[in-house]
Amino acid sequence: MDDDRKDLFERLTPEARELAPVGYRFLHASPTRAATIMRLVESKHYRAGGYVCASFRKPISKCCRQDDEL
Amino acid sequence: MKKRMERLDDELFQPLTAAQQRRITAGSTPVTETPITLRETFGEVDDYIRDGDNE
Amino acid sequence: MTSSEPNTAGAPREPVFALFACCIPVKGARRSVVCDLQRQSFQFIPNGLYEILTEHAGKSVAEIKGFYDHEYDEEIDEYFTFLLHHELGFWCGEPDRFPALDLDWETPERITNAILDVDDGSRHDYGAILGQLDDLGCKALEVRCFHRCTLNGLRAILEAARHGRLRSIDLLAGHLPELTPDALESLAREHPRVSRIVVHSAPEQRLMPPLRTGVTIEYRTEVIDSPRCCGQVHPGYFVVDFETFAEGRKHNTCLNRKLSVDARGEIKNCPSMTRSFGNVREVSLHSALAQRDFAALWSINKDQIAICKDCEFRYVCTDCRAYLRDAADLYSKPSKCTYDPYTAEWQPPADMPAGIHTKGASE
Amino acid sequence: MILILSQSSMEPTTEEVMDCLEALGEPCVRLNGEDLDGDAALRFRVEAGTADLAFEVDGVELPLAEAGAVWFRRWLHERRAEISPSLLTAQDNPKLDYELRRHLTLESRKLSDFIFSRLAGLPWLSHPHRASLNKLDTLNRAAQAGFATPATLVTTEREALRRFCETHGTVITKPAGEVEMFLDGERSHFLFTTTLDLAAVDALPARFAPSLFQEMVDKAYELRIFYLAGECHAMAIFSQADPQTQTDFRRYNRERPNRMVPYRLRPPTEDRIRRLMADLGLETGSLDLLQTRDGREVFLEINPVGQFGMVSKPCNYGLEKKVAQLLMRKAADGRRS
Repeated sequence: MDDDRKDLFERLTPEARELAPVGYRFLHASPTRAATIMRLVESKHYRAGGYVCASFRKPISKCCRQDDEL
Repeated sequence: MKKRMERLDDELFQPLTAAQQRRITAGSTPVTETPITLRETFGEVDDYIRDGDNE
Repeated sequence: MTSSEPNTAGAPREPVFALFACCIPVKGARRSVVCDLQRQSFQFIPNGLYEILTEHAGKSVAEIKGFYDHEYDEEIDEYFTFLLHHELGFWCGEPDRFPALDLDWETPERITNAILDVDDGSRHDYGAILGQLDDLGCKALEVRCFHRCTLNGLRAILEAARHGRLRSIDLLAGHLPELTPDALESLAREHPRVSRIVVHSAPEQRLMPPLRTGVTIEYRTEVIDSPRCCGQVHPGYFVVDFETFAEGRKHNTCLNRKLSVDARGEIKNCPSMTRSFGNVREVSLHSALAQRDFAALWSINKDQIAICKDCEFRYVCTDCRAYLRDAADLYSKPSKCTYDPYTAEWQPPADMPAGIHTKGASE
Repeated sequence: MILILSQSSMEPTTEEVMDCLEALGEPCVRLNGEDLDGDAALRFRVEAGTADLAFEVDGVELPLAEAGAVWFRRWLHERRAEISPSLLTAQDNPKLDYELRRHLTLESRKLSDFIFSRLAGLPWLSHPHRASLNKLDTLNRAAQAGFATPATLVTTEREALRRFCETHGTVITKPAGEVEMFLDGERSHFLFTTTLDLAAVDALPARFAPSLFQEMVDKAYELRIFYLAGECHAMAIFSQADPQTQTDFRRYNRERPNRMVPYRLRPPTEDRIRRLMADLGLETGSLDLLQTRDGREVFLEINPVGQFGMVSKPCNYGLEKKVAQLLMRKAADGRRS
């Protein structure tokens, strides 16, 4: 088993290991922080404390020239 | 009329250059994992819902 | 396995190649593309492969080779290897289980995106304008400051968006020394709605690495001091995603559900156009939107536009109806596009001095 | 008027349904679990035979009484007291600390249940008390409804597991309940579906805590079906090509995401789904099936509070609008009856 996966199970006490189903021996570890943090704002209209922001799917205006010319 | 079949290694079918492709738009960083899929897959079953038992 | 009766009636047929529904071929005059809407990319393919994927869809490789009297067996094998390598399709035993993607596009917002122009003469009531955009369901705004804009100037605009419905604000602002990367980064952190900041007329070109939230800050040397700079058409502005592709089938990919307020407060389809539907100080956005021909240009799709209708990029390119090759013909190609779909070549960019103003199409 | 029970953060689907309701001309009011936690001023009164419920936000009372139908989309993260840092200043007594937290959890559930009971007379879409299914019971009912289901074993005995493997070959183990994500500072541990071959079985101790095992079904692709009031909206997920997502598509491959495309179910499969959902008393939910290489559909599980954004967007099914329309029909039927 690569070290990532036996990590949490190894840290269980002997009693806990008896209580833990077999799946606990094969936990898959990965970084907690997602690649991109979500941008959350408040929106009174939606009564949302964590309204998810995201860039618009297409350009709204197109004022920049192509890069390789500059 | 049957179409003549060109070879894929022809210059015509090579991808655009990186500079050309560099997207200046919002779509520049393709969002392969939208907040919806991330949140919905893992937030699928919150505790209240999972407990369900109303002893 | 407690199995029920076998699901496939009779032995599964010999698998045939099927494109994934999100991978859609688009034919151009000289070459075609396969648009991968899920992975937001496209691949060039010969028109011969386009023919195979459309007219011979659902046939086995042997049948296809036979149709071409085995003149192109090698090319055909090369094609399918290419398609599988890019995961654009799969060997499918039951093609009728996999319908095409429904490209009917719908969205509840009456306005999906807006442009607000600002120059040193503007006297906008940001609260009023953004409040009305909220009522129309607008979720994406681009604010273009053609003048050299201070941090406080930007902050005043962003404050008006607090608590609202906007999900994305793109800022374009003229360079001032105070607009340092750190200052703009903290502005973006203070207002998470900000998706992108572009500083024009900067002393040097500089693209900052995206923040952890994906927000990008960029400095560009080019001067963007009026709406006349808009209308650029090049691969940097291509968008390969389901919504834009589907919207592009029956709508104009730039103007559809767009509302603009120019630097003087005139309500327009786009600030580069001369037709005004009233000034925002006297007329509400709702009443401007309600005027019969406000949405007239919304339905001009690429298949109706000369030359664009033969271009393989037509569903990934966002259109421009303000600057046209023939200003008198509403259906002529965008003037700032340098691509020729008949030879598949990009002409060297004719340097359009920003001064030349082609009359707005709908004058 | 539609009442939406939701959470205040990271709910694009809730907001899109609200947009659809607005576009269709139906007012709605959103009540979040966090309104029990201070986002609103709360006043429940039970006096002289009448009980009334009031939530006030910025001095304005939420018009709950006008609601004609309720959509149970989400509620609150009930164990938030349990996962917050210690409640005691001196962290000297973890057991006492846990008792306090557990009580806070149960208190907030009781108040939530009171709110739900006050809304019992209205038509609901999804319901908190039917929002958690038992995986094993559902497997059994699915087989009765005519589905092929994977052989499943829950045991504490390695020998029983070995015999099970000898008949079914490689097996998988997965939680009896839900996929769990354990936050561990910079790392998270996921209890995904995991495969076990005979060697892995032999490496287990002779006895272990009750664990769930299933035969591993050789799949061509997975089917995720969002069921809504009799209609099935199916999507195929090609997770097979990618070793990372082979056993569980939730183990996302960010560079080349699995292919997700619309799928047309065979009529007999749709009938089975309708029978099963009726048997479970569910008007909506997400079903996970597998399509085997030799063309058979195998039932895996159902999630009663089905996520539909994941199916709606890639397939362009417009499920947000369909949910809004269903809620409006329920409110209209409610007014007539």
